[in-house]
Amino acid sequence: MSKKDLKLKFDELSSVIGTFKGLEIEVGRIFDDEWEEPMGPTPFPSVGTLRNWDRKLLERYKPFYMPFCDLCCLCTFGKCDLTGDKRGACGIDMAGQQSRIVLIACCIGASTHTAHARHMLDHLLEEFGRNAPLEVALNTGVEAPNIRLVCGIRPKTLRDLEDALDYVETQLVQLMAAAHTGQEGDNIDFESKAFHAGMLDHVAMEVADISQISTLGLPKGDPEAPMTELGYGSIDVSKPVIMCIGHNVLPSVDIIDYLMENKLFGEVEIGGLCCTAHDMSRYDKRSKVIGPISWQLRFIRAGIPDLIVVDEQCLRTDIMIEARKLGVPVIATSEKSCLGLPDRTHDDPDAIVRDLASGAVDGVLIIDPKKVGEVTVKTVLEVAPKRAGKKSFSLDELSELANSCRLCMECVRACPNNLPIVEAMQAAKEGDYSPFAALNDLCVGCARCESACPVDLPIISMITKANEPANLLEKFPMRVGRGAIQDTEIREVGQPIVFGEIPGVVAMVGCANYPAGGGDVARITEEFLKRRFIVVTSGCSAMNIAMTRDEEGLNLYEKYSGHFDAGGLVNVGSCVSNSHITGAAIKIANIFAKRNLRGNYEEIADYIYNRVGAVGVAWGAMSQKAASIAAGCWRLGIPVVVGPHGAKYRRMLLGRKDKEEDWIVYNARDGEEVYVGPAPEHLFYAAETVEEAIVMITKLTMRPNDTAKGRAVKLTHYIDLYKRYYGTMPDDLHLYVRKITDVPFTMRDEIMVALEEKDWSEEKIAIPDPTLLDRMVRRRS
Amino acid sequence: MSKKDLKLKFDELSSVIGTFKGLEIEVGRIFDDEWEEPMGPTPFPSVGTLRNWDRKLLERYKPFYMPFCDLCCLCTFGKCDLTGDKRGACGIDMAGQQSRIVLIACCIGASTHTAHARHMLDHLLEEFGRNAPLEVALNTGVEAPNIRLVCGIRPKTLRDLEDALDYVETQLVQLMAAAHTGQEGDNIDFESKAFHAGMLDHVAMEVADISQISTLGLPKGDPEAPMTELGYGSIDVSKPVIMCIGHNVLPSVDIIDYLMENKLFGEVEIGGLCCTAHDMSRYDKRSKVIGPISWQLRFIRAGIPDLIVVDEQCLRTDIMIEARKLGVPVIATSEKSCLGLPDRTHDDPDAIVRDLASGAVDGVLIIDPKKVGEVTVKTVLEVAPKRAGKKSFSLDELSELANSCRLCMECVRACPNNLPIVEAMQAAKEGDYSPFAALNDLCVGCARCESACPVDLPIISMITKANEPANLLEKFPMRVGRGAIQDTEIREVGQPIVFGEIPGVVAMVGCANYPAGGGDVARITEEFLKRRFIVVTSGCSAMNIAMTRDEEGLNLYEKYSGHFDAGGLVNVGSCVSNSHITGAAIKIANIFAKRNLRGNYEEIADYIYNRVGAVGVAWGAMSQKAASIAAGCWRLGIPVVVGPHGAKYRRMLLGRKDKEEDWIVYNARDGEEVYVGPAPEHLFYAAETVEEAIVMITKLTMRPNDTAKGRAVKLTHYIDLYKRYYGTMPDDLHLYVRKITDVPFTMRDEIMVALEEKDWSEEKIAIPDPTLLDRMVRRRS
Amino acid sequence: MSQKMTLGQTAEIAGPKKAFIIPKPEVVASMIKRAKRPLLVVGSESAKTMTSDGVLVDTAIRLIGKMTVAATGHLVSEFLKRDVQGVHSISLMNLGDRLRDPLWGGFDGEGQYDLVVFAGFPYYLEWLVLNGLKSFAMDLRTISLTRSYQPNASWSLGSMKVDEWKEVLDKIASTLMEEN
Amino acid sequence: MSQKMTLGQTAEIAGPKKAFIIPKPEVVASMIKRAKRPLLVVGSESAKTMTSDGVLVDTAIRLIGKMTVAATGHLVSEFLKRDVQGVHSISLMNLGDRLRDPLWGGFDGEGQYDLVVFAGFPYYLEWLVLNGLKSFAMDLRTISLTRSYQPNASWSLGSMKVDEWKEVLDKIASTLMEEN
Ligand code: SF4
Ligand code: SF4
Ligand code: SF4
Ligand code: SF4
Ligand code: SF4
Ligand code: SF4
Ligand code: SF4
Ligand code: SF4
Repeated sequence: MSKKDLKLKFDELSSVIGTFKGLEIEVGRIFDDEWEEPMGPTPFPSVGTLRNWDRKLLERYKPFYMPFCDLCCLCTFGKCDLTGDKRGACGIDMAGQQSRIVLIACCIGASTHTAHARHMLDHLLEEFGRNAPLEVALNTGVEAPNIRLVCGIRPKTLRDLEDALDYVETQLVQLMAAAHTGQEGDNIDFESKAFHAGMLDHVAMEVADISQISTLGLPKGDPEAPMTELGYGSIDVSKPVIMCIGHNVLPSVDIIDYLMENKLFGEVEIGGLCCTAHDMSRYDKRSKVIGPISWQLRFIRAGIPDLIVVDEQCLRTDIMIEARKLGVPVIATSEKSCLGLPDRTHDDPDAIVRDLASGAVDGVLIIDPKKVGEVTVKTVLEVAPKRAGKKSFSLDELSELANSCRLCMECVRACPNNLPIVEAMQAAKEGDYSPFAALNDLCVGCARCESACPVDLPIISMITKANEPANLLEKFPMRVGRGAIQDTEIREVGQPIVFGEIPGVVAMVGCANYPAGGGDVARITEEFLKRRFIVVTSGCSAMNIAMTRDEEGLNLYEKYSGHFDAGGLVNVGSCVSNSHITGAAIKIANIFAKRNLRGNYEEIADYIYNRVGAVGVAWGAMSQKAASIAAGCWRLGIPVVVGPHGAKYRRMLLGRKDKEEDWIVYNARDGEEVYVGPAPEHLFYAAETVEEAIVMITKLTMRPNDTAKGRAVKLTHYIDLYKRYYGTMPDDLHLYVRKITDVPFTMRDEIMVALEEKDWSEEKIAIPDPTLLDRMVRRRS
Repeated sequence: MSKKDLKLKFDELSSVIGTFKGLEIEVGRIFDDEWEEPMGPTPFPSVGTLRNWDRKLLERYKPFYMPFCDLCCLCTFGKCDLTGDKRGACGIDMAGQQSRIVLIACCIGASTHTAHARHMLDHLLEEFGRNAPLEVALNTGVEAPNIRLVCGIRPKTLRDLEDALDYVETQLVQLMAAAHTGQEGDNIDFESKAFHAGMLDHVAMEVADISQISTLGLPKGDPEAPMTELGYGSIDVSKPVIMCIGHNVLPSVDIIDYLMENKLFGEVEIGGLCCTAHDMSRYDKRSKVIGPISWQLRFIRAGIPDLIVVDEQCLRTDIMIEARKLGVPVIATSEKSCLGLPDRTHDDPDAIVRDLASGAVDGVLIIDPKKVGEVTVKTVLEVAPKRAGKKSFSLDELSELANSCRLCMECVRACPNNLPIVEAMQAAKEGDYSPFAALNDLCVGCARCESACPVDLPIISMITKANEPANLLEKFPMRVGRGAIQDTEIREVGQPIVFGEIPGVVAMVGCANYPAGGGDVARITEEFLKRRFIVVTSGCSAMNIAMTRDEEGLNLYEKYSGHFDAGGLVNVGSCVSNSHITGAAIKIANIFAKRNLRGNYEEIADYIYNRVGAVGVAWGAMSQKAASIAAGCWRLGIPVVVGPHGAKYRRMLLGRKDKEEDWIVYNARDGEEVYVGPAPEHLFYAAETVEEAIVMITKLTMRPNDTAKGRAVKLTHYIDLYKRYYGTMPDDLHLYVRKITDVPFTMRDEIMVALEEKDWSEEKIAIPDPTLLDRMVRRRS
Repeated sequence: MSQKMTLGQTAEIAGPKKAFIIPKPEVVASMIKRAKRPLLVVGSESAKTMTSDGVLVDTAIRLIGKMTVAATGHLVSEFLKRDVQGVHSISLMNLGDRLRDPLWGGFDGEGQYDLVVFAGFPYYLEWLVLNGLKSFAMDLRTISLTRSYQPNASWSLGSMKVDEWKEVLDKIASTLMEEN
Repeated sequence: MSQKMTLGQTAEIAGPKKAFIIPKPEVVASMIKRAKRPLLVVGSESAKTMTSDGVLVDTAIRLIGKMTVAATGHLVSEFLKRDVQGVHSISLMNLGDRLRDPLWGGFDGEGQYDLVVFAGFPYYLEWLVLNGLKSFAMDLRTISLTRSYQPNASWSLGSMKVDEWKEVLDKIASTLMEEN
């Protein structure tokens, strides 16, 4: 009934509030008296609590709006034209409207993880009890850095996580409310609210991931987490194939358990797409990872799955149509994604199996994961033999199909990346399928081309078919998501990161909406691994990283260790594991620098911003979740770089390195306000090319607190990469070389020439104990 | 820290879960063992719990989508063209996308009230304590029908309301999550989720209103609630004028309290706009109601307010710009609407007053209502004398202004109602201001015309000025919001309503986005009052109803009683008071028909749908709140009629009276499935004209359970109105006359002719004990 | 610097599918003539929209017989006031709902219409209903005779001045009245 | 039945303010000539976009001296490979951000540009940046030389075939090269 159902019964209870007889009370929260850390100033911050901090950041990094639409249609006063200096009927202007949409997107994103966390937690509480301990990572005391920091509580059991979620839900509703027509009037306030949503998102993700890690036996921060297999080739198509798509592993866990209990694991293949795949492989490395979101259609079209189980988030909404075409039954398992299917949660499993296997229904909704497990396995065993041999068309038919192409270009116009589909059609007409095959790596699998095609050509199937031989061999190792970073690892790398000797922590995260294929993600990753940055990764990006091999046939997971250390490639796991990435930054401030975490958001964010050279990279960022995850990074002072499609997030947060007055900090030692140079230059940045991105990421790792040695290391990488890609020296070195000791020795001469051209002198840029917070000044001079 | 801060200390506690020493626990909930009503099947329903019920309704009332945009731009895969049979990059189609936007709108709407309720409740808990009793209405035991029905709990104190809000917040986050890119794939499932949001909204509204009624001394369901004054003319401009805009009365309460405590009430005028005005007048009838949302700009432009206090919701987002122009300081009081102002919550009040009065700052943000009270009053007393004499331009200047008009028509194109602004300009050039004055009643005050004008003519000011003499005299009585309907009233009218002898309950609610002025609302209202329907009203509509007088100078509040009875005009109050309207319908099922409420949603909705002739009318519905309020009505089986702008809500829920198979119900007496005719014909309906609306509202009051006498009464009104406006007999009488006894005696002949034309016969339409729920069948024949 | 919209309200921005502009009145007339089941729908503003026949209601009256005529809102009363029978009364919402149903029998039970001509509506309301039909009644052809461009119709008049519009309308009606 | 968009990607639907279509190449040339501080910005696709000069980079090189030339992404390397100096390197985001600042001094510190010509970008990215400038740099005139219509510029080419576009581009460059 109530979600908090632990009751105590008393015959008589006397307390400060009076005497009660025959009373039942429910325990809301058992307080933890043992945490010696004093409470910081902002536990459970409300919408406005951190507004001043946000405004400091947004003053430096002013939003540059690129409206994705000129109109607003959110209420019946509209549509309103907001171009130029026009205002809507509610009084809003273009900047306000764009930031309002950003807020809505971030709320949807954060809600998605929060709802996921709530569902996960409710289920695990039921299964494992309120007092199931949180065991998140080996050698780790700081189990939940985001929760400690934001909420000011230290969760010890599953139950304690409810406090964090209650808070997040309350705040998200406040934020959604602020998006109502006619209310907030200031775009910077909307941006601040979007930051708030982002911060909440990291708390929610943390709840989701640490609860599943603690109870389901996922790796506990193990750098040597096992390898799993990824790709079409990893699936043994001679067995019945279950394909699980989505982001919530619970139904898949019960499928795996059912397979185990019934000793069927060897008989049935189970593979996942998107984050469910990550979490399945964390649960059992024998489950296969098929690929990122962009592979959904291709994999289905290839005719491989015999049954599809969908949970939530990042599903194609047309999955029923695709599955129907191929006679593949679908089991939906989440109230959030019912797909119009009949709710069979309360039916007899065998009756459901019968209906699915006979084709009497093409899909069912089953909310109970246990029942999903049983029905899925039983159904696939019945369905697979019947489907055997069902194939898509042959290569010969491909040219026939191509022959019906009218060369009308509608497909190319609809393609988000303008891929040369028509050229491929023309070649295919003449039997040359290589141009089609070449599209395989570039296509994001969105099917807009097919939708636009007047003769309904199955363009994705054609691409897949043309590349079939290569596809079927595709099989790559990937280290399964390890979860959090251990406290001991933080202790080791804290100093080199803060002093700049490890040049930076680069987080390769986010979706698969790449401008030119997933290979770019592997390319960026390798560049930084070779340079001994720490690279952390998650989600679709972690998969795409696996999918490139070097000449020796090795991929990056094989070549680099899974340790959170220089040159380590750390797959944390699914989207919700992103909380461990911000968590690591927070832990550096806490464990290495001994800053208090508890309800102490501003100080920690100020620390990270000025000292920890972490940069997020979401090259194919697509979703509202990516928007809110990024917003959570910004509030913590972590810049984020996205690919060109990321400009559709409607605004970038850009610093002006040419404005000296924008880069003043307090010196915490004496309160003096000093110029520290434009580091980091931007907070949110869309790069036009991979090369531009690599150089910008490198530059964004610079922080005011870098030691001379650290700055020199960072400048070395920056200059080296800039020269390689731009063919010349950067023109802003005078903003980053503070003292002569910052100059990398090997590049001394050319740097000095560049500096002289800019009238550089040593006095301009300070190396203080930097802070944006007046109150962090220890002593006034 | 935690919002639930009642702690109990124990030296030692032994319980089922173990023995604790030195423990502090927080009481989550004290269970109510006394409620003898058994728990129904669906307490705290989750997203999918009532899906089957929704699908029954949506099967009858299929959404007819009218896309407000052909594209989707919600993620970086977009924009996607969704016209025709195209799908977006996530696989969504046009119906899915439109319903997804509807879901987002309803979530924003419900979040707005939920956030409001949370803010209100947190504040009142702090002020009045957890155990403050809920005293909602005189002669009333069912204090919270929506909460009882949905949550299955019976709240007794403020604290109990938190359980309801916790639940609503959790669910809203689930719903927002479902709007994420690539997930739900079925438009009917999106619609069902929108219904869920609507249901949650009514719970949240109820929390907000019953908590303020119980603690702040608002009228407790008093039919004789006092009259207040409404209109420009109600303000004594010789005094300093405070204008409060928004929807959350807390800051205004503290302003009034401060005025009282300092014996200043007579010295200062305080007036409100929008729902804050309602709630201020409920708190103290001496505070004035200026008008609905559409009057914001006009009233400010008239130069009347000396200080503006804004809280939340339905503010113009350009309020700072308008206030700045006139040198009127602004105090923002909500984290949801910070307007970019400096946060002075923690500053010395006198320092703030000094800065505002001197003009050093043009506005401040103060989150603490007490401090708002003090600062507001002190500031207005300082500011008003300085502003004295500040006027807008004179009538002469009006023609000068008009002279600079280029007659370019941009304003008319931008005007949502295509008002003849250019004609007014032309006349004004020649000194005839009457066409301008005539716009006063038609203009919704949106300022889109001004925004579009290339020479920046202050068109709204010109309209206001031309009508100034009339405006300044405008002063109307309005009965202040009485809150809930008393149980005793329900007991009296339950039977006549269910049997159809009171022809219907018409709820005139919602915003002021009228197609042709607010007079239409008064006109509709009077039509139904004259016919002895019960008319309930709230929000902006309740104000517009006040603003029309008959030849004797009386308005409807003067002519009709405030009783919930035939011919009564019941102003329930502000937007959150809308929960009392659904509450009344629920109470009819409970108190009159003795159906259990507790967690028994489907049965009660089924009851209301088949028996209670209630219709919601939101002639000027504008906002996301209106969308979710309406959705809450639909799920309860209450149809809603909107004005033509309401079509921008993107879809109507339309029945097909020509399809007999759509109107089959179970007869609860014997389980037989019988045809009952298309009653009510539609669930959501946009009327093109007022006349069409009046007739449709009348028709929608018909329900399958009407007695012959009741149906005859309803048909009388329907036919009478139809003939008056359409000039002929309705052509669908054969669908509504079940037996000859249904035929109104006075119209017998012409009806029989009409029926004969349609081959009507008595056997076709049944009069069962109607239900859509299989399980309500008592005995199978 | 940039081009302003010159075509009606700013709300009219349409999506990728946009109405053809009717090149000349005769084209409308011949589309109607060629249609198997053409329907003219006149809206609530028809009683106050001036045409060369008086108001739009009067123009619609001329066309009865050439096509099925329906009136929305309570507009049928205007026809009845003029003692004109044979005009079907249906609300705009009900009409939109039925036009998207391929199985609807029409007013005479003979089947769905293949061409629907709209006139006399508030701009935004027509815009919305036409957009519902554009996506959900893809086989239906729609013509808007509104004085401002209606992008969501299959065919629309361009925006024009009052007098010009009156002429165009008259020409359409006259052409229709001619023997084939 | 209805008209299809024929102008580039479906994403291009613009709002109420829409680019004028450049009637002929000479118009662009003369706008540039008349501008006080014209800027040409070439984007990352300029290295693989064929023109009559080779690729777009080569065409841009012809124009150095006639206007300030900037290259975004890492495109400057293409100029340096050809031993061409004098091209400014700036990222597209930084450029957009500075163009909306009336106080920006430009590459030479002499003040904001009054006319910016864009070429060589991914369609959607140019669309977005131009839309940022449309609303937030209202005094700036922008010209898009992309082969598909760019509605958010002040002036844009209409969509055209590759060969036609090459000619138009060449004509613009040639006209600019002529003595005034
Ligand atoms: S924001 Fe997107 S959905 Fe809205 S009008 Fe623009 S393109 Fe259409
Ligand atoms: S904001 Fe989005 S949904 Fe609204 S009109 Fe624009 S594109 Fe359409
Ligand atoms: S929210 Fe504002 S800008 Fe948007 S449609 Fe409504 S009135 Fe217009
Ligand atoms: S599926 Fe691939 S080829 Fe088709 S539009 Fe999408 S990205 Fe382009
Ligand atoms: S849209 Fe279809 S027919 Fe047209 S070019 Fe593309 S594949 Fe060929
Ligand atoms: S949510 Fe779907 S339809 Fe909308 S922009 Fe993204 S991919 Fe396209
Ligand atoms: S303010 Fe009045 S006249 Fe101006 S556009 Fe709005 S409704 Fe029309
Ligand atoms: S937009 Fe301004 S100038 Fe143009 S007609 Fe209207 S009032 Fe006159």
